[in-house]
This record gives sequence, C-alpha cells and structure tokens, in this order.
Amino acid sequence: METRHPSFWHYGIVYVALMGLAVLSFGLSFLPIGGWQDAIAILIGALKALLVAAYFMHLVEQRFANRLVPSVAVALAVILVVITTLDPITRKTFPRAPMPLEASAPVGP
Amino acid sequence: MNELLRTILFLPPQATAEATAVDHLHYFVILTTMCGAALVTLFAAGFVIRYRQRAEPDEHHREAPGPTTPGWLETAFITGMFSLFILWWVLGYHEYVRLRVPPRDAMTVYVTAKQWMWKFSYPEAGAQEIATLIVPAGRPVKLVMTSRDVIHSFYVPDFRIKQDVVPGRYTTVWFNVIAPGRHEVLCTQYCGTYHSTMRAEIIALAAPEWDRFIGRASPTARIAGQPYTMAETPGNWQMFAPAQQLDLVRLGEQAAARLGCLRCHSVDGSRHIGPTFAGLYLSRVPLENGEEVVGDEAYITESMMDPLAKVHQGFEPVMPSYLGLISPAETAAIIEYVKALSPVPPAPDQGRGSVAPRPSGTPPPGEMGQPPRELGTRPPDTRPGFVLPSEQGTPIPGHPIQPPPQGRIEIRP
Amino acid sequence: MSAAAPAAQNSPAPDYLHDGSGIASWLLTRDHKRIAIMFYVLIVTFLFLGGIFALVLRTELLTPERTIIDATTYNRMFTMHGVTMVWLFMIPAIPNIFGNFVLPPMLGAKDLAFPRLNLASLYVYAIGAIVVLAGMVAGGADTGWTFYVPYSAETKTAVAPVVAGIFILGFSSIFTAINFIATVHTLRAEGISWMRMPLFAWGIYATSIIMLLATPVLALVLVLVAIDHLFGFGVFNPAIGGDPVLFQHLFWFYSHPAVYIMVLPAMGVISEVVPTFAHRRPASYTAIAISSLGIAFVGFLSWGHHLFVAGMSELDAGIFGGLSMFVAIFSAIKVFAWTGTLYKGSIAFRTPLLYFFGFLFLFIFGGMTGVAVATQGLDVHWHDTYFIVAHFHFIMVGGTITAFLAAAHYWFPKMFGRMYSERVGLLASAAVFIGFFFTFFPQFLLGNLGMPRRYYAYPAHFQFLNVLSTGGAWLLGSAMLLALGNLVVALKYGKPATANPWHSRSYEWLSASPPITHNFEETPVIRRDPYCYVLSEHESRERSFPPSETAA
Amino acid sequence: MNGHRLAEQFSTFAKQDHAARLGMWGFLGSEVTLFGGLFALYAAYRAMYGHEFVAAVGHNNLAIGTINTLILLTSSFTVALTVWAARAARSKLIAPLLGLTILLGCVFLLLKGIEWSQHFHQGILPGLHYRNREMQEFGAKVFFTLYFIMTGLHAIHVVIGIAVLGWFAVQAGRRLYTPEHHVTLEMATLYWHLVDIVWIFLWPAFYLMRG
Repeated sequence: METRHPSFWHYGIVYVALMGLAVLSFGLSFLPIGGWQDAIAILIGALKALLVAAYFMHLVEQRFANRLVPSVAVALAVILVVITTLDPITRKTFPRAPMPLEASAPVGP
Repeated sequence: MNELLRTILFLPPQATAEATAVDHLHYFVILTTMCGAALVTLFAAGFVIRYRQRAEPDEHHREAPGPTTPGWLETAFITGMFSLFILWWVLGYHEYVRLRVPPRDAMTVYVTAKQWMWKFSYPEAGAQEIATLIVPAGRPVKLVMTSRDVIHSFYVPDFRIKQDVVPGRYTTVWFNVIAPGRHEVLCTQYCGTYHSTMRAEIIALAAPEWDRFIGRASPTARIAGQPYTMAETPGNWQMFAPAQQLDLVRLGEQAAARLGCLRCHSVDGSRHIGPTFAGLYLSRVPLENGEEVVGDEAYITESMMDPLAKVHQGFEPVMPSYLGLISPAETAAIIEYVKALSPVPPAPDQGRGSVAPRPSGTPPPGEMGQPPRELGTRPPDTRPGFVLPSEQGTPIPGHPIQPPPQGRIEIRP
Repeated sequence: MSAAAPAAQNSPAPDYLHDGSGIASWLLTRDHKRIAIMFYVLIVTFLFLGGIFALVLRTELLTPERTIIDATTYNRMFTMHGVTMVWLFMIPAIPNIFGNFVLPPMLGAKDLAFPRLNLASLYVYAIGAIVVLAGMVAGGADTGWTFYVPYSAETKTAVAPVVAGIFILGFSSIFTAINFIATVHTLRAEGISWMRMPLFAWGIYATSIIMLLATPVLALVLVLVAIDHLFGFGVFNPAIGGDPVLFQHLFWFYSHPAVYIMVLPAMGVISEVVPTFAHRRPASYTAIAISSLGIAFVGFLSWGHHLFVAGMSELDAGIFGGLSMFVAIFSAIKVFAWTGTLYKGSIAFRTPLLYFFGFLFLFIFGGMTGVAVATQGLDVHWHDTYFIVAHFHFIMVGGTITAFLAAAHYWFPKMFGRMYSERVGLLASAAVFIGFFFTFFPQFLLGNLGMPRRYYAYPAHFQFLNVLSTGGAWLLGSAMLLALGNLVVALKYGKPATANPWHSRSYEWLSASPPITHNFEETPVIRRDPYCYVLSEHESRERSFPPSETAA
Repeated sequence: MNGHRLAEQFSTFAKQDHAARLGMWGFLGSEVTLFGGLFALYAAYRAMYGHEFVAAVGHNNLAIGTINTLILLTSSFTVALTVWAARAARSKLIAPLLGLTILLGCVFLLLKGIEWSQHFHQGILPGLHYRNREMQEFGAKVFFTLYFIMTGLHAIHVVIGIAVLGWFAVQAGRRLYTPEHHVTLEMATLYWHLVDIVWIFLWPAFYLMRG
C-alpha cells in the first residue's frame, strides 16, 4: 500500500492551498450575493476537508477499505442533514418554527 | 364482508368514511401478511417432514449437492415482493394524504392539551369545553391543536386518526363524522404519570341539536366584558343524553366526570393529583400557607373558580380555573356529589389537620369516572347562594333547571 | 464453567476454560472466548431482570385499574424494561456473546484484532450497566426508553444517571464494532475470501457497521437531553424556540438502525443453523450475504417512519415510507433463502432448528406487519398503540430471542464441551413459541381496537385481550427459565461433546470443543467453502489445514 | 505497541498496521456521524429561522473565528509533518513539531475562551439561561445554544487531542518512531486532523454564512 510517500513539499503545497482557500472563503463572505454565500462557504469547506483527508490524512495512499469507512460515514451524515432539514422546509403545520409557549394559548375566544 | 373482517380483527366501529377506506387497506395488508407468514412456514414445515434425515451422518458421510436456486426464481421473488410493497406504499400514502389534508370548508375547533386534559375552544360559538368535544355530524371538522407542556397525541380509534400535539407548534387533524354518536379520545403519546387517564369524548350531534348548541352562544355577553358562562350557552351533553332519571348527586357525578374533575380527584380517599373528594366536605383542609379552612360549600366553590387561592397542603398548584366553564347548576351538583361522598360529617375534634383518608361509609373504590356503588342520596340543599334542581324535577322557585316535558334534563339560563 | 470437559482431540494444550485459573486469569484475560463468557453471564442476568420487569407490567395490566403497582411505579418500570432489554440485553447479546466467541474461529483467527479493546468493551459495558442500575435504584426514569423531549427534560425522575449509563454503553458498542470490522478485514485465514466467509460473520460485520456509525448520534441526543435536564441547556426546548420533533429525527436515526443491530446477528445465527441442520449449502449464499449489507445501509434511511404522526412534513413521510419498503425486500430475500435451503436437504430436527421455526413464523409476521406499519395511512391508526408494541416484540423478541436461544443451543457444545438434554430443549423451544404467541398476538388485536401503549389504566373493554396476553407472558417466562435451566444443568451434567456434534462444515467447528486458547492447534489454510456438504467431514478437515501438518 | 511487537493474532506487520488504521478510520467515521447529527440540527433550525440565524452569525466575532481557522489549519500542517518526519527518518523533528501543534491548539482554546467570555458578558448563554436584551428572537436563542454546544464539543475534542499529542510528544522524546513503525503516531495525527476538519465546517456555520 504505502508505496510512495509524499515529500515535504507536497505537504507544503497542500498547506498553502488550504490557507489560500480559507482566505478566499473569508473574502467571498463579504460579497453581497445573499444565499449563494452559504453554498460557496460550504463548497469551499468541503474542498478543504477533502484536501486534509486526502493528503494530511493520507487517504490517497490508503487501501480501499480505509477510504470506504469514512466515505460511508460522510454519506450517512449528509443524508441525515438533508432529510432532516427537508422536514421543516416542507412542513405544512404552522408556524414552521416554534412560537413562544405563552402564545400557544387557545386562539379561540 | 366488511363487518365480518372488522369483528375478527377487533377493529372499532367506522365512524367516518375515511375510517372505512383505511380499514379496507388494512384488510388487504393484514390478510396478505398472515397468508405470507403461514405459507412460508408451511412450506418450511413441509420440507422438514419430506426431507428429514434418514440416518445419523458420520465422519465420512457426504450429502448430495442441494440444488442452487435458479436466477429467475430469485428475480421473481424479489420483483414480486417489491411490487407488493410498493403497492402498499402507494395506497398507504394516498390514504395518509387524505387523512392529513383537511377540506377547505372544514369547521375549525382549537384544541389545547395539557397534562392531563384536553380543552376545546369553538371560535363560532365562543364556547369552551374540557374533555368533551361537541361537533356536528356530517360536516368536516378541523382541529388546530397545540400543547401547553409536553407532547401529547390526539387519537380517535373510531375515526382512525391520530396526530401528535406539539408544544410551540400547531398541528392539525380533521374528520367528518357520519352519524350522531359518541367516540372515545385517547392520548397516545406518553406524557407523564397520568398519561393513561388523559381521555376525552367526542359527541357528534345531528344538525338541529348542533344548531341549538351553537346558537345558544351569546357573544354579546362577552362583548359586555362578562366572562362567558355555560349557563348562557348550554353547550352541554346532558341536553342530548338519553332520558334518564337523574338526581342531583348523580348529575354532579356525571358533571365531575365530564369536566375532568375525576381525572385528578379520587372519590375513594386515595391520593391522586389533587386531594380526594371523599370526606372532603366539612373537613379541615390544611393549606400551603399553613392556615386551615373548613371544606364547606364556599371553599369548594372557590377552589373550582380560583383554585390557586387556597391550595391544599402537599399538592401541586396545577388545577386550572373553571370560572366561566361551569354553570352554577353544575357547580351545585358537584358540591352535592362531594357531600354525598362524606355521609357522616366529621365531628369538630376529629381528623384535625388532615382530611380523613377514608371515612367509614365512603363508597369502595370504583373505576375512575364510574359511579361508586352506593351513593348516599341527600335531600336537596336549599341554602341561598346555590341553585339546585330538585330530585324529582319539581321546580324550586327561582331555579334555572327544569325537567323538560320529554323527561330530559335541560339546563337553561 | 467448572466442567472438566475432556479434550476431544489428543491435544496437548488445555482448553480455554482451563488455561489459567483464578479470578485474575478471567478478569484480565485477553482471550475473546473468556470475554464472551463473561458477557454471557452479565447479559443473561439482565435478560432476566428485564423479564421480571415485563412480568410485573403484564400482571399490572390484568385489570383496567390498579392491580399491584401504582401509576408512577408502572411508568418507571416500563422505562426500565425497555432500557434493560434494548441496551443491556438486545444490542450486545448476540454480537458480544456469540460474535465474540465464534467470529475468530469462523475466520480461522487466533483472536480478535484488538483483544485489549475487547476487554475494555466488557468493562465499559459493566460500568454502563452499573450506572444504569444506579439510576434504577435512585428511582429510575419514567420517560419510556425513547426519552422524548420535552417530557424527559421536565420530569423530576432520575433521567440523568440512566441516560449517562446508556451513553457509556454506547462506547462498548463502538469498541466492539471497531474490533469486529478490523477483524473481518485483516484476520481472515488464508483461503477465506469474502465470499467464503460464513454467513454469521457477514451478519456480525453488517451489524458492526451500524453500531459504529449510528451509536454516536444516540450518544449525542442523550447528551443533549441530559444537559437540558440538568442545566437547562435545551436545544429542543420549545421555551427557547426548539423543536421537539428534531429530537425524534436524531433519536430514530440511531434507534431505527438499532433494530437491525439486534436483528442482523440473529439472521446470521439462523443462516448458520439452517445449513448445518439441513446439511446442504444455503440456497443463495450471495443473496444472504449481500442483503445483510443492504439492510445495514438502507436501514439508516428509514428512520422517519416513526414520525408519521409527529408533525413531520408529508413529503418526508412519503420518502421514508418508500425507503422503508426497501429494507423489507432484503429481509424477504433472506427468508426465501432459508426456506429454500431446507428444500432437498437432509434435515436433522434438533432444538436449534425448532427455534428456527419459531423465528421464521414470528419474523415473517413481525416483518410484514413492519411493512404494514410503514404504510403511512395505516400507521396513523396503529402508531403508538399496542399494535406497534406487538410488532416490535415479534421482531425483537420473536426474532432476536429465538435466535439468541438457537445460538445458545447451537454453539453450546462448542462453548462448554457438553451436550444439553435434547428432549427438554425441544419442549422448552415449543413452550417459548406458544407462550410468545399468546403474549403478543392479542396485542395486535388490542392495537387494532385502539389501546395506546404505555397505558397504566385502560377502558374496560380492552380487558379480555390483556388477560390473554398476561397469561401468555407467564408461560413465556416459565419457558425461558426451562430453556436456560436446561443449559445450566448441562454445564455440569451434560454428556461430553465431540468437536463437531452437528457435523457442520463451518470453520469454527474445526477447533476442539471447547477450543484451546488460540482456537486452533495448527494454522488453518482453507481450501473449501464453509457449506461444502458434498465433502465428507473428514475431507473438509483435510482441506482446512496444510497437508503436512494434518497428519496427526 | 511501543516496542513494535507483532501481536500473536496477526501474521504480518502489514496486517497489524492495516487493522490499526482501519480501526482508527472506523472511530473517525463514528465521529463524523456524531458531528453530522449536530450539523443536521443546525441546518434544520437554520431552515426554520433563516433571518435570525443570519443576524446572529453577524454578531459573532469574525476576526477570532477566522484567526482560529488559520491556527487550526497550521496546526494540521505541523502535525502532518510529524508523519513525514517519521517516514523520512528525521525523528528528532517529531517532538518539536508536536510541541508546536500543542501550542497552536492552546492558542486556539485561549481565543475560544475569550470569545465565550465576550458572549457571557453580553448575556448570551446557552438554553434557558439566555439573557441578551438586543437579540430576543427565538432564532437567536437557538443559534447560540447550538453555538455553545457545537463549539463546546469541538473544544472538548481539542483538549483530548492536546492530551493525546502531549503523550506522543513524550514518547517521541524517546525516539520510538522509525520509517517502518510509526502507525500509532499516525493514528494520533488522524485524530487531530479530524478536529481540524470539524472546525472547517464550524467556521462557515457560525462566522461566515451571513447571506
């Protein structure tokens, strides 16, 4: 498995890329583009996480099984996030977000 | 066929069209399930008998290779099962959406759940009821529900509907009762110690009676700044109850059961959420602030209308106020009932500082909400301040309650 | 355990029960078999504790009002019944006892990959159990095993220690899962490819994946409940805008797969028992093996069918309803494969096989009612009623306990080198099935009738079915005592067992009964599959050890 | 372990190392779903309280959050270099690199502490203890409760990571890691990287997403 190990410079390049992405993400967060910001921030975050996992954590040189385990975990975590979030987004009960308990007194007379 | 299967499967009556539709799916699914389980087990049993071992194998014994399952058979099984399950899913989702989406013209009733009672508010009539939901038959009703404390669940077996009632949110459920009648409401989400006693009743009324119920509501009374009282709008099941000779004590007992008193107050001397009714009358009641009062009519009335004013020592101040929810006649009847539960008023020197746990002659424990076996019938109390109907229904001067000609008890303003 | 079992072979090494004596040789052992035995003792103790709770509950439900205990005690007791049975018995039972004991020999390995982690798992389990028990002694929680907020945050009962204990038990699950996964990947003997792994190993492997990835979410929600209960840091508290339904999402993200944690090893046991007693290879090895992984993965995607009436959106209800159907397919594949395995076999009708029959009927019925309750429109009526109680007891008790008992009988000669009484075993097995059926079948009807679960008092028209169910419960309890009593008696008085009394071809039977500390005297090199009944026992043995060393 | 013994159940070192790595990745997988649950809560509440979350994100100290991000990325780099050093047979470098990583971790915690105390002074406390007067909405309360729970849990991981790395720094002082046998060190660094990855997602969630 561990045939070729990355050299010092590989680590250095990845580090510079990570710092660059962080600065980029920081800068982009000031752009007035509304909700797109969130998507960009998450995408850049995912890219950074991928870099760390692949090079710092040496996933690129690992066996298939070692790559599979975190992939399944990430996939499940994403499914958990997506389906759980779908619920409040598509709920027809109201209000979508809870209201104060005091206000939940009967609306009747 | 429907009735037969319903009986075999122990299903409750189908009080709505939706319940019948759900049941038809139920029959299909359950019959398939039972046949499937029985069939596979029978096959397996048949194999065991047919292919049982003839002789004990030894070290050098070999078996013939069992046939490998052909691919087409595996595919057929998988496809067959999958189609069946997908069919269930499609039908089930269809029913689910039908149960979940109320019709536009549904009448709205607001429901508030709290440990451990249901409260219903009618915007149309401006009325409120505890533990009894009165609805018109043949008209869709939408319940908009919320909880004051923990999660409850509103379940009507006869309607095949259920919906959790979540604090901080409104959830809805709807139904359309076909015919007048009574239906049990149960709480199905575990909500604490007395979860299993959090029950209520739905009474569906025929159109004319519903109009009477709702039409008697007098919004003007509220506009005038007066608290709404049941006397003004007798939204009261007793109007529609079957003809029955009712004495005041029994009336009080029914009122106590219907208004939810008996969910917290026992009638046999046992300790519950609230103090027991048994032996309460004229006993000395120790209060939270260390004082003591006599449990007379005034105290009992005050406790109904302003329960937190004088809280019995050792009990949580959790009782809601019944001010405006209970007619003077019912108040009186409940007091009569409490009196009946302590036939022998304790002597002044007796039971000091505490309610006698179970005075002699108190009725033995009955099922909650059911009449204790022997109720002492007392002559009507005619002291001023309380309006009481007589036992035989003879009008007492100034009395609000008069026996209707049909032999029904009617409560009128 | 003091059974002086004769070594079946002329083996010079003592068996694992006699390899070292004294309390320290047990408490500090790294031998997976001794750890399994210690788990066995603990877990069976908790099975009986949970069973006693169940009998008290059922007795209370004989009458509509109070029978023997009051409402508060009842509520605490059903919570403790659930907690004990789910976390102290059902989740660890088959993996930690039988998985621990037979997984390494099944793979031709000397031990698990991380023996010390295995021992740690035992101690963590014991500590967690003690904390849970302390919580019970301190009054116990009254929330139900589901700990739904906001009730669990508001109740004044001892929620915190119970939750803390379950949190600790979670670590035991994770440790065991890591161990099993690493073992399956790295310690298969030469020649045991993935497609030659015994099916029980597949079941354990799939279970481990769920344990590993689902348990942390449970730990998370329990911590969130505990800090809400203790400090008021509630993120689900409606008073600060929290949504209790989200708790249910996270809770069931663990607890629905947890059902498969319980049932996958049970399926694994059945997949071993059936070929052994039918003396032929399973009808569809690949289908059974792959469907285990399928269940493990899809099982994660169906948690929402517990929320159909909780106020979840209709869209999510549709998605979860559909996904739930997929899980059932994988289970159905297994059921057909087991039944097909009996076809044209040479069937020896022994106690484990009778348990298989109990399992088969209860599992199919429980499983198909599972699909029925995943059918949204029907679930509205059934949710939180006794129908659900009956359904999951059919799966969990009918499935897991019958498989547990099947495993206890099937591997008993291997574990202790003794044979139990076949006649008593068959009798107990039949009694377990009948008792079980009478306990839980009436509960389906009770659910149809509309009796909600967790009811202390109930309207009088539910009484008839409740009495039936209580009677069944007492029969079931007695039958369980009989079954386990039979095994306990056999520990001391049973006939000595041969190395392979069932004439199985699976790899764990290549070791002696009971096995030596490192399982095999020679290192196995497998040149056959685990269900090769076309080979004689002798030939299969020859193809399991390198020829030069098999001469003895 | 320290003497690089081959445990008796393994036939080769390669298998033993593979088992160790697989076990560690399994553990990290469980950590992923642990934080996945919290991110699911975050996302669901953000779906409910979009505007209030945006306002609350704007309230957090962006400077501290960003500096902490850079610090953790750097610490991830330094800790990754220890594996490089072990493989390149420069084991003298391992202890100093670990020390540097621990230092960065401590600075991270310090900054986190400063930020928390700022919140406490503004009456921003978790759950029912929330006392802030300016942001009274439900969304803000939920946001900050989540903020404390998520960053708190992350901080606990940082503390554990520091302890683990500290232990390895002591071990490294005895130069136990060779190009062939450094799998335990590698495991420890994996844990630290996971802590970093979690923060990579916490940063946008609590500081950047103001849109």
